[in-house]
Amino acid sequence: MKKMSFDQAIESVIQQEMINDKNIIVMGEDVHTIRLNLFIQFGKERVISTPICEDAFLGAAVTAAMAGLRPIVEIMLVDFIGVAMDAILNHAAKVNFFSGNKWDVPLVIRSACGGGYGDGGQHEQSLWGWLAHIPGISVVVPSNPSDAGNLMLSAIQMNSPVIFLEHKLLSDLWLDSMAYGGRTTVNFDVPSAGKYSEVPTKWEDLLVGQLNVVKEGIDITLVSVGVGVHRCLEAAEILKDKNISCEILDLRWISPLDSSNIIRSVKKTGKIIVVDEDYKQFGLSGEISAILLENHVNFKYGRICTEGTIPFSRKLEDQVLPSAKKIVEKVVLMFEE
Amino acid sequence: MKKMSFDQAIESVIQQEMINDKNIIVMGEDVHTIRLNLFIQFGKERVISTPICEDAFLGAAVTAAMAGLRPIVEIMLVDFIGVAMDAILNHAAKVNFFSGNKWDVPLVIRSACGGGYGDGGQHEQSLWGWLAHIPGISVVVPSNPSDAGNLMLSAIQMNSPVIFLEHKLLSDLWLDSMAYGGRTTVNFDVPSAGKYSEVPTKWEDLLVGQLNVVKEGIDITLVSVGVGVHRCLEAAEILKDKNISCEILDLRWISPLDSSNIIRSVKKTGKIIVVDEDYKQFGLSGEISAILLENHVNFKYGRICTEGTIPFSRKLEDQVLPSAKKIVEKVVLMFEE
Amino acid sequence: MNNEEPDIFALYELMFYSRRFEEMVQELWDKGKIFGEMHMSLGEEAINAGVISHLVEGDAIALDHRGTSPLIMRGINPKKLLLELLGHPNGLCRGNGGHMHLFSKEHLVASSGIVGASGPAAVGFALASKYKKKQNIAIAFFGEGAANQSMMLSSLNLASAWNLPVLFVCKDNDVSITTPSKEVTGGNLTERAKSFGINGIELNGLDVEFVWQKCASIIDNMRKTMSPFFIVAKCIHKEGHLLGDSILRAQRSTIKESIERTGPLLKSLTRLKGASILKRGASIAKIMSLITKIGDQLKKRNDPLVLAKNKLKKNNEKLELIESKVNNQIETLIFDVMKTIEGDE
Amino acid sequence: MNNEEPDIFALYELMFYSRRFEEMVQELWDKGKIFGEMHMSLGEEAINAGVISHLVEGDAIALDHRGTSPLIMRGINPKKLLLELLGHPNGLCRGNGGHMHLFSKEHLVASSGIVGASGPAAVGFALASKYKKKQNIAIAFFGEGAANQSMMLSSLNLASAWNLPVLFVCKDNDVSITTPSKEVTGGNLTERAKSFGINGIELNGLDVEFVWQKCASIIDNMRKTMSPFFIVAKCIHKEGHLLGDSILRAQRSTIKESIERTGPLLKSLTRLKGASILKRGASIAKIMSLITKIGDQLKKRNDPLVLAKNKLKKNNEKLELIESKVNNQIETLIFDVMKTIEGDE
Ligand SMILES: Cc1ncc(C[n+]2csc(CCOP(=O)(O)OP(=O)(O)O)c2C)c(N)n1
Ligand SMILES: Cc1ncc(C[n+]2csc(CCOP(=O)(O)OP(=O)(O)O)c2C)c(N)n1
Ligand SMILES: [Mg+2]
Ligand SMILES: [Mg+2]
Repeated sequence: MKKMSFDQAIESVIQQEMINDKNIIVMGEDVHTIRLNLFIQFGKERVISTPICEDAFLGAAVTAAMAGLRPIVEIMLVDFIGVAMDAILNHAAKVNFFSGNKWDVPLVIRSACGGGYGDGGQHEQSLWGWLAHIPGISVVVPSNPSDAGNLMLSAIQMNSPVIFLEHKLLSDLWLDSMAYGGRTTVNFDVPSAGKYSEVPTKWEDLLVGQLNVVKEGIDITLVSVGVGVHRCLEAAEILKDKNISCEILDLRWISPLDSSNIIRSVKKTGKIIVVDEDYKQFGLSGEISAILLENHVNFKYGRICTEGTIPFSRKLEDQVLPSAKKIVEKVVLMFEE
Repeated sequence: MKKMSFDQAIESVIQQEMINDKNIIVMGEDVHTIRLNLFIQFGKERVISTPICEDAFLGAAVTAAMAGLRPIVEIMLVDFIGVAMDAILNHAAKVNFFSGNKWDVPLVIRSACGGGYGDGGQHEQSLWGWLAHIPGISVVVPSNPSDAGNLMLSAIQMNSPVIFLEHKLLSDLWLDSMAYGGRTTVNFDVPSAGKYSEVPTKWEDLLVGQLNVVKEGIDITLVSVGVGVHRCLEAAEILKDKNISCEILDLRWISPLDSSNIIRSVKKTGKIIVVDEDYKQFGLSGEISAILLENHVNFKYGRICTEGTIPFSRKLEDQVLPSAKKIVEKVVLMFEE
Repeated sequence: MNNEEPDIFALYELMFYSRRFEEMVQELWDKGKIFGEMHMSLGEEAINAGVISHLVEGDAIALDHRGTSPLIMRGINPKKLLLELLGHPNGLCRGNGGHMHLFSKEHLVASSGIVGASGPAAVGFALASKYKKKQNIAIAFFGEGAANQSMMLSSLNLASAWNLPVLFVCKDNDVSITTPSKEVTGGNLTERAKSFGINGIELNGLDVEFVWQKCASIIDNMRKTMSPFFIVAKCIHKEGHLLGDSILRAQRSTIKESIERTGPLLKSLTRLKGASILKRGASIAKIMSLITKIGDQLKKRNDPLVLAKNKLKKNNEKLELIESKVNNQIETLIFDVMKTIEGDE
Repeated sequence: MNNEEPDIFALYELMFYSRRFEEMVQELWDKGKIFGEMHMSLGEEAINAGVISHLVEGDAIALDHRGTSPLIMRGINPKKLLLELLGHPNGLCRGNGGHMHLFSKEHLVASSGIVGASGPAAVGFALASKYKKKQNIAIAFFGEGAANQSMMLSSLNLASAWNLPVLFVCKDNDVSITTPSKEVTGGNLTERAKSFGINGIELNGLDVEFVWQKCASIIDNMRKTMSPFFIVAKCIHKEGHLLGDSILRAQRSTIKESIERTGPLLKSLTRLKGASILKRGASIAKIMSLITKIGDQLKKRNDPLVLAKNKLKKNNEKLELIESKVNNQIETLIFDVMKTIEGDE
């Protein structure tokens, strides 16, 4: 089977779709170098480097989409999305509804997210649960090359706005440019299967909002996205030795959320731990618990999330981000209760 | 006892504190007329009308606060906060942490919020649960004049950023200027005790993060904020006739959330319904369920929230916003299950 | 198109229709049939007509909170528009949008209640047009207050750097809600546009003939060069910021009401602590002058319809014909709309 | 202060200290002792020194992502700064902030990694200063790329409309990351400032003496009038955008590496569908010229330290004394810091 890196997979889909559909354009800061291959293949009319004004160019992309283009807009890091928030909250997310469902906004917003490489609290946020609070947009977070490609295909083909978040630990491009920079003296906890692994021979438009059961199990359900999925896998290996069988769900879509498959799994295991690199409060982890309760599931619940602003110091950072170790401890504790 | 309107209560506290502390300034669009009394009493140096550029003037307020002022910044409607989101997400909320907890940002952000008067989806959002996702800021939502005054006092005296949200149905100023406009031909479901009622003779700095048990009860806990609290009270009256005794919690603070008092109440009643005018998903209602589960409470759970973009049509709007009727139905259903 | 003469009767008809339509809206609002805020275009019809009558199919418009009149002039079905303002399911946006969130896909018209958002929106429309190698332009309508909004400023930069056919139309009524824009605006708006590399002019936005003529060559040229342009056009808002404007209410109020209104004012004037009495006097003076100023602006001689009508008086017969035609249309419309609404009840 | 002559030896010492400090940071970064991104001020020392040496107590600075050198020059404890970059609990911000989020309350210095945020930040500092009736000014440091950020533009308006003592210092190295700023910038930056009502000049930011002199009168005047000013100062970035800059790596790479890098390039050149081969050639040419251009800029003759040193050669002895003093300080510092760190382990 073919293998690809996370970045290559995404690029390969965008390339394929840009050939298929002339209305797809790529916009963002430095895309002529960040997406060098696309730039060379499709030229500066379709791979458009912007000035640094996220509010204005994302706002422009919304109407460009309304006028028939299908923009893929890059907000380098999701942390910078605050600058462009009005375009998302009050425009991209609402135009279809406001127009009486007559006008679509086929827009993909691509951003790098996540921490674990020492860049500090304004550059390592996840924010997916935050973004998903806004009705009218979808939020998707792939955890491996195959999903990354397939999900980008789904995102591109949707007629409504999708925020597509790429964890930096999975992305060669971002990790190389922001953290390694040609040196071999640092090392980060990069999940290798998330960074480089098998991809399908043909990209397939994955069902919108469908989670992936990464590993079946019977004792407890671990729910996560992005790098967190790999932390769960690592923890599950350790827990196997303690005779605890974990079921691991990779949500892929934060919004829409695959409620029925979460419910199905937790009905089976009776226990759930949400592993979420986004901030704990008022986010993904809470939403999942509410959905289970609304559906009358009986279960034990725990969550491992980022609880405050992410510190710069690697040591401190490791203490605040979810890790396999924390997952193991929490699971064991839950079984002791 | 003295009675005041919701707006008067807030203004009275700000006036008192501006006399006490010369470092307090008021900033925002049109504050020379919107806060006419303060403008006349304190002059244009302290009540500063801004151009329409929320990102820039809120960003400026953050450093003004760092340099020793105590700005009360008005973002007219909370819907417009998207424009200024970076200043909140990456600056106001993070400076204290980034500085190693050495530098405070004593900043109050005041915004009108909420719907029920026919202004449409870009002008009637609540967003409190969304804002509370961000670590490093507090979010407060008073439901009556007495709390409004006391909580504004607490907000002003805190040394960290507070977002202070005023529901338009409680505010004469906003309702008069945006909806009534001198006509007597429209009517909105304004909770009278929320709009105008008794206030203490001396404003007291309420404990940060402490909820208010508005009504004690034994059968079910209703949790809400702002106008929602009054909807709960109305529902409780009806439910009394059905022999259901509701305990009603007015959170007042979304963040920090008064977990222990929520837990205490639900341990007693074994049932909770969250009534939240903010969007349902990934917000306040989910967070409350997670906290209860984390604390091993056994309970039935339901929520009544706004599920999508708020429609302009009054008829449709009434269908999507929480109401006493919806609460009664949901409670009854929960007792039938 | 450059040398064409404006059909001033046609322009007057557009303006008059818009005026009558909005007066009807105002009545419905007064009667409580329309909820929430309502911002009128009364007083800026000359700008709207002078710009919009040059548009062709495929041109796009990004609107701010004063969208009714531009939509009418652009040819949106007035019944659908009115039903929308009334929150009816057969409205332009099925009652979902309402007066600040009006959209028509077939006309490429988008609105936003977020001040300044029409800048980036027009840039996006223009980008799509240029990308598709069309000769269509995009209009951004906004107020002089919005000209200070951050994203509006950088949309000037985008339009210039990408050389996009955006016509920025700043409707300058000197005030945003109650803030005299001069007091919060550094420098000069056309200079700003120029400093971003965009050509700009100031216009008297009360004179429809003049606006039309200027825009004829501007827009003609834009289609050829597919590049941006910036207009600041002076205008007024006859009903103040929105229907029920509290400053206008103060201005219009009877003596009893004005005592009620000045009561609290005097209280804050004499409260013990705070700024010096001198300063307080200055503040009061400022507010009073604001009230007077806004009231003054709204004198008849500043009404673009009165101005246009004066020019047309030589052919009074035709004028009357137009007016009665429009009045009939409006009457039919309101009758029709009311029937639709009552049909539901 | 206007007529004062610059103490060019003192300026050189500031610059040299900053240079040596950053070189040490670079080494630590290369060794993997510092994580994440690292943006250097190497090449903009003349601007930093020429501006900052005029500051007095109570003046404030809003920094962008290149904060190390300004902090050093402003007198922040270098040991604390270095410990912060190393993520140490005794660091300036207890290891919470890191290199893009450096804060010193006592010096009124705030940083932000959000491009353009230093504009509003400086406005807020200046507002507080003016409100408190001080004569202190606030500096906004930012790049020419940030000059297009929306909030930066409206912070010009705020500073002008409120007449606040903000010195906007745009460090213009022609490029933001890999985007030639000319290609995304409409008009001209000093013209922009002027159109907002702010006086502005362009400076050669490589010549510290010149920058110092110009700033002497500018800042002096700002303290008197308490009003804003705008500077665009040309500079370079010797290490590209950040340490490990991939374009510089491409430029510096051996043949083997460059084949590895051009491999994918050639692939996208010859992929079947997409733009015409001619267009693709143009794209490649653009990238190649970018690489060369960025490399070219970094020639020695553009190094502000080399420039300053040339002027000082007449007094070589004093120069050597300064350099060896600084070298000693840096050595002591690194020794001290390493001891602190190892002490923990
Ligand atoms: C981002 C944002 N901030 C504030 C408002 C509130 N608001 C609505 S209209 C308006 C004034 C706009 O002034 P101007 O642009 O001059 O337009 P005018 O109303 O005078 O036509 C303001 C502040 C808003 N809708 N959006
Ligand atoms: C809002 C935001 N957008 C994008 C970035 C990513 N970014 C960091 S530095 C930079 C380039 C800044 O260019 P310029 O202002 O010219 O400064 P220089 O790096 O050249 O000194 C960009 C785009 C960011 N940090 N913040
Ligand atoms: Mg105006
Ligand atoms: Mg630069």
